[in-house]
Amino acid sequence: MYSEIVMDHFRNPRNVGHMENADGVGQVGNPKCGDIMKIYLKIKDELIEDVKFETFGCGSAIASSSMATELIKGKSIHEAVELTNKAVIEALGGLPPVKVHCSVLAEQAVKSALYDYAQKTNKVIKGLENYKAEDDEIHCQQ
Amino acid sequence: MYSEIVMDHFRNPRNVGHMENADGVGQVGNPKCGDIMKIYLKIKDELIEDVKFETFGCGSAIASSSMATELIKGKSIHEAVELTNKAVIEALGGLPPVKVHCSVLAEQAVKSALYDYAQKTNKVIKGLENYKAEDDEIHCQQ
Amino acid sequence: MSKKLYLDNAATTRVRKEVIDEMSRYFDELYGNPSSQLYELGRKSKEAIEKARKTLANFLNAEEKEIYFTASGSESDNWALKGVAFANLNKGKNHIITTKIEHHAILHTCEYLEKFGVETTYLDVDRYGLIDLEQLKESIRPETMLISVMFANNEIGTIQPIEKIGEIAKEHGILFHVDGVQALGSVKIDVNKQHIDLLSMSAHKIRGPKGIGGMFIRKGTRIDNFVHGGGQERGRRAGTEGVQNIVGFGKAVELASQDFNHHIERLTVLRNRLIEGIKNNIPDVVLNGHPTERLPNNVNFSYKFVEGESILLLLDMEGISASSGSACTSGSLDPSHVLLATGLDHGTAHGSIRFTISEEITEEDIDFTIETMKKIIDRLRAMSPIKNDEDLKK
Amino acid sequence: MSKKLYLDNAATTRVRKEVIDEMSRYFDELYGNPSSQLYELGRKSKEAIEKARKTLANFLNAEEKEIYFTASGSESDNWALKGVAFANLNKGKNHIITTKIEHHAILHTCEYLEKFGVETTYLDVDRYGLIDLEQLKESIRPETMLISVMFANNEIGTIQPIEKIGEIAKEHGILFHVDGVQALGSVKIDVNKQHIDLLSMSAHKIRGPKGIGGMFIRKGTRIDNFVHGGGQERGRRAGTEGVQNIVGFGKAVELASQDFNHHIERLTVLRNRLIEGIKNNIPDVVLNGHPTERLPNNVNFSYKFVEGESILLLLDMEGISASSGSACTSGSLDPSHVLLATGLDHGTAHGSIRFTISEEITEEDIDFTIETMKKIIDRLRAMSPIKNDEDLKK
Ligand SMILES: Cc1ncc(COP(=O)(O)O)c(C=O)c1O
Ligand SMILES: Cc1ncc(COP(=O)(O)O)c(C=O)c1O
Repeated sequence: MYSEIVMDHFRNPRNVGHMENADGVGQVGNPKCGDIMKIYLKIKDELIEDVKFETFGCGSAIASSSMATELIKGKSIHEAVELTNKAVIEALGGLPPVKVHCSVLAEQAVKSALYDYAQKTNKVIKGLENYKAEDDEIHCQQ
Repeated sequence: MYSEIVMDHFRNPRNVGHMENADGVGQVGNPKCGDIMKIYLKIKDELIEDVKFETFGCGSAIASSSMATELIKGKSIHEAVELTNKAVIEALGGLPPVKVHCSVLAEQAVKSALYDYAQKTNKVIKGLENYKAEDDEIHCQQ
Repeated sequence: MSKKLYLDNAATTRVRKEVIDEMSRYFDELYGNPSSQLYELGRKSKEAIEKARKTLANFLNAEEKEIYFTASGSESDNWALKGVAFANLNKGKNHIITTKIEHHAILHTCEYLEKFGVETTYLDVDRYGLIDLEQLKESIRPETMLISVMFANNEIGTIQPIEKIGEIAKEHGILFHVDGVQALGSVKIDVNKQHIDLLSMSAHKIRGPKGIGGMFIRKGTRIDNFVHGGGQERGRRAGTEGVQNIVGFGKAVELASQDFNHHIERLTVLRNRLIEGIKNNIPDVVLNGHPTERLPNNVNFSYKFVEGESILLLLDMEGISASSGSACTSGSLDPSHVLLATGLDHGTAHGSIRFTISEEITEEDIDFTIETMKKIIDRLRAMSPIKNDEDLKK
Repeated sequence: MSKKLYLDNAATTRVRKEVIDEMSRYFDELYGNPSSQLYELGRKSKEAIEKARKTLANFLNAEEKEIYFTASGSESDNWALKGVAFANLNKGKNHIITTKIEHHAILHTCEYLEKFGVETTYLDVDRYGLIDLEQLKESIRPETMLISVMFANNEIGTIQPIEKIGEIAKEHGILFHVDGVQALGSVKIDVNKQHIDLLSMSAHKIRGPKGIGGMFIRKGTRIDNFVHGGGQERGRRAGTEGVQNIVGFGKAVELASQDFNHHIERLTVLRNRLIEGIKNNIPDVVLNGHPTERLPNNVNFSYKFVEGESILLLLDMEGISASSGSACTSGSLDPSHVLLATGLDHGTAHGSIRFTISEEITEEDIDFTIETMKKIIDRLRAMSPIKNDEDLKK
């Protein structure tokens, strides 16, 4: 059901783990829905020097997190904010329709971490001006 | 579905055929129901010297006719009139429930032939006093 | 007699060697549940099902997602009728049009649906078993939700003008169900060209395994599920799939599609040889069904003055398996409703025998059958008190 | 890793060699249609079916004429509910009592029946999955026509007090249907002692073939047919019988009955070893289902802070097939309705894994499974942003 790339990222997730003293941290999803993604960013001169993730979720959630971190690592925060779930899906070689929400979550986790960084540093990142951290309301999407 | 005896009488029917100058002839059933039995009797001194049958019908109809003729051959007309369909079924080693009517038809054919004989010879056979030749009304029984 | 001649291929068929081979891995090797997509074994089962689905779709000119697997032709028929009825009843639609010569899976379902307020019109057929398109048109009401006509009849083999019926249904915006159980593999089916919305199929009639059916449902068709439960068959038909049987069905259809034209031509020649042989060698016979618009494997005659069950028993003794339209063979009161619908009298109907051949049958087999029938009919007629048409009418 | 460990025997089972052997003659040798009683080939098929029917009847302490073959456990469930409902609706009976933890074949059928005016009460279960007999009694109405309770649950293995439920049903003159699909072969079923009126079964759960189900219907039960048509199954279930599948079902039941007690004892030991092993080696786990009133082959734990699909994928990579109650594995929104009904929170329910063993499993396999699970859970927990119960509750 999963592409080779998804399975590779699930088996060998890139950038997995906790990060101390992250410059930005974002967490989206909730246990009720069965998916939580947490993304940690180390940012220097608006460049994402390092990124880590922790994910509670299914195979495609883990793979999406892994892929998302790969896609933004080394990018500037302005490039990173433009990461879409579509880009994640494409990079993964596709996702089953019922798993598309995992890629959405990955996009949101990245945005949320960037927003956290922007808040902490009083920066404005274009595209995040009106960003609202997801409230904890349950809206398990499909 | 049929017993060995039924199959034997179907395969090698006894007393099958037409009889010229029969002393009594009885025919029951009709094409609509899929069963017609005709029985011919040769009677001398109230003894059934010979008997023949012709049957249009299924395997058990043919076997029942054959068995019925065997059961009355050589008997007196008073014994013959007491032939029941039960006796035919027993002698055949049983009939499937849906085929019981074949044995009834055989009993009726015998009675009808005996009645014909009684009418022609102005005899009274005990048990046939009130016999009514089956009218041709259709009442395919099961 | 030593050879066994199986001439009842409309009842069921001998599973093909290639079909058995194809199925064999799906018992104790690839035994996963197709719903278990998270491990290899489950995925393999699912793939096998989807392959079979594709084969069927291609064969019918349908889309894969329009093909569903059921347990039998009967289940498909039930699903089509009950599914459409229950989905449309509250829309003010309560009328079905079908024919007098349908399989019992249709007729008894229509009867049952009466208790839910469904009304059914049963179209007549002519002496060849063909319906009258004018009567069909006249039967259409504003409440008509479904026209259900069998592609080819299982007893007399008559093939209906399905495309024309489909056009009429389409013109009136009425769903069109076709019982294709006997037609599959013997007649070209194209659900689009023939405007078919629902099509019933069964594997065991085309040398696949028993207990597996199929259904084409045109996408967008308003129809309730019939078996509710798990998400199998895209949520349309619950129950763990008979994977091995579906695989066998797919293989049988694949084989049928491969030598489709040749198969039909060859059977037609043999069928005609049998028809001519019986006509020319046995007096007082009536061919049932249409002389040309008939299944390539079907030969059905009535033999006057004799009864079908006796013929079958004697045939069995000669190693020939066939079937009959006599009431006696079914344990019912009346002979075949199909034969009666063609106008045959009861007496004659009782003496009808159906031979349905397969590709395993040879010319010699046909000739042996003709010879054997001649002997049997002679023998039974000699025993019969009915000697002429007058007697028959009594 | 090289060995393949199939631990999803509640989903389906590997067909036994003896079953395959028994079936093998019914494809191209004894391929007759059981309805064709006038020739040898048909009679043999019929005999084979009746032999299987007898095996099932004996196993359940039922009469042969109370056993019917269907295409699946799901069809049996549908037949029981719809058949009873449609036969009783016009008698002023419109109420069914069932439980919150039934299989979807029951739950979705009840939902569907709403549109025909049927009302359903869904009984709660406690944290072990047991229903409350008092709640059952209180739910009974004058209009109640059917109580339907599964013998043993497919996810958590909990076995209900069927005999007591049967007594209550009997006292009130209400029909009692039992979904016995998971119980068959694992729990002693005696339809008379347990006052069961209708029982659903499925062959593929007890190492028989897929696509064949069974149903016990107590004689005299008021129930409509579900599949209408030909006279198969004494006129109660139409469709040419899947003879080979029925033969396989019969053989599987025969084998199950032969070493019934030994089988259960052996599985119970292995099951307990697996339960203890997981409890003792992996922290933060919750056993789902009843500690003792559970199927001898079922082990179901929730592993906190991790999600089931990931576990399954990693298990698959180690050659182990299992199943999960996570929504992610089913493509649905919520995790298993069964786990939620036992009061488990969503977060924990997402991390549940079911192992269901078979007689082919050894002690070593069990130990390998425990070890593998420990590694997998450690690994996934290391990746998880949830580290404690507080996080889980957010
Ligand atoms: C308790 C229960 N009922 C019904 C079913 C349905 O049986 P089948 O898969 O044969 O349709 C299953 C199995 O999936 C089951 O576990
Ligand atoms: C025309 C027709 N429809 C339906 C059926 C029923 O199919 P099945 O035997 O698979 O239930 C048959 C075969 O008996 C048939 O000939």
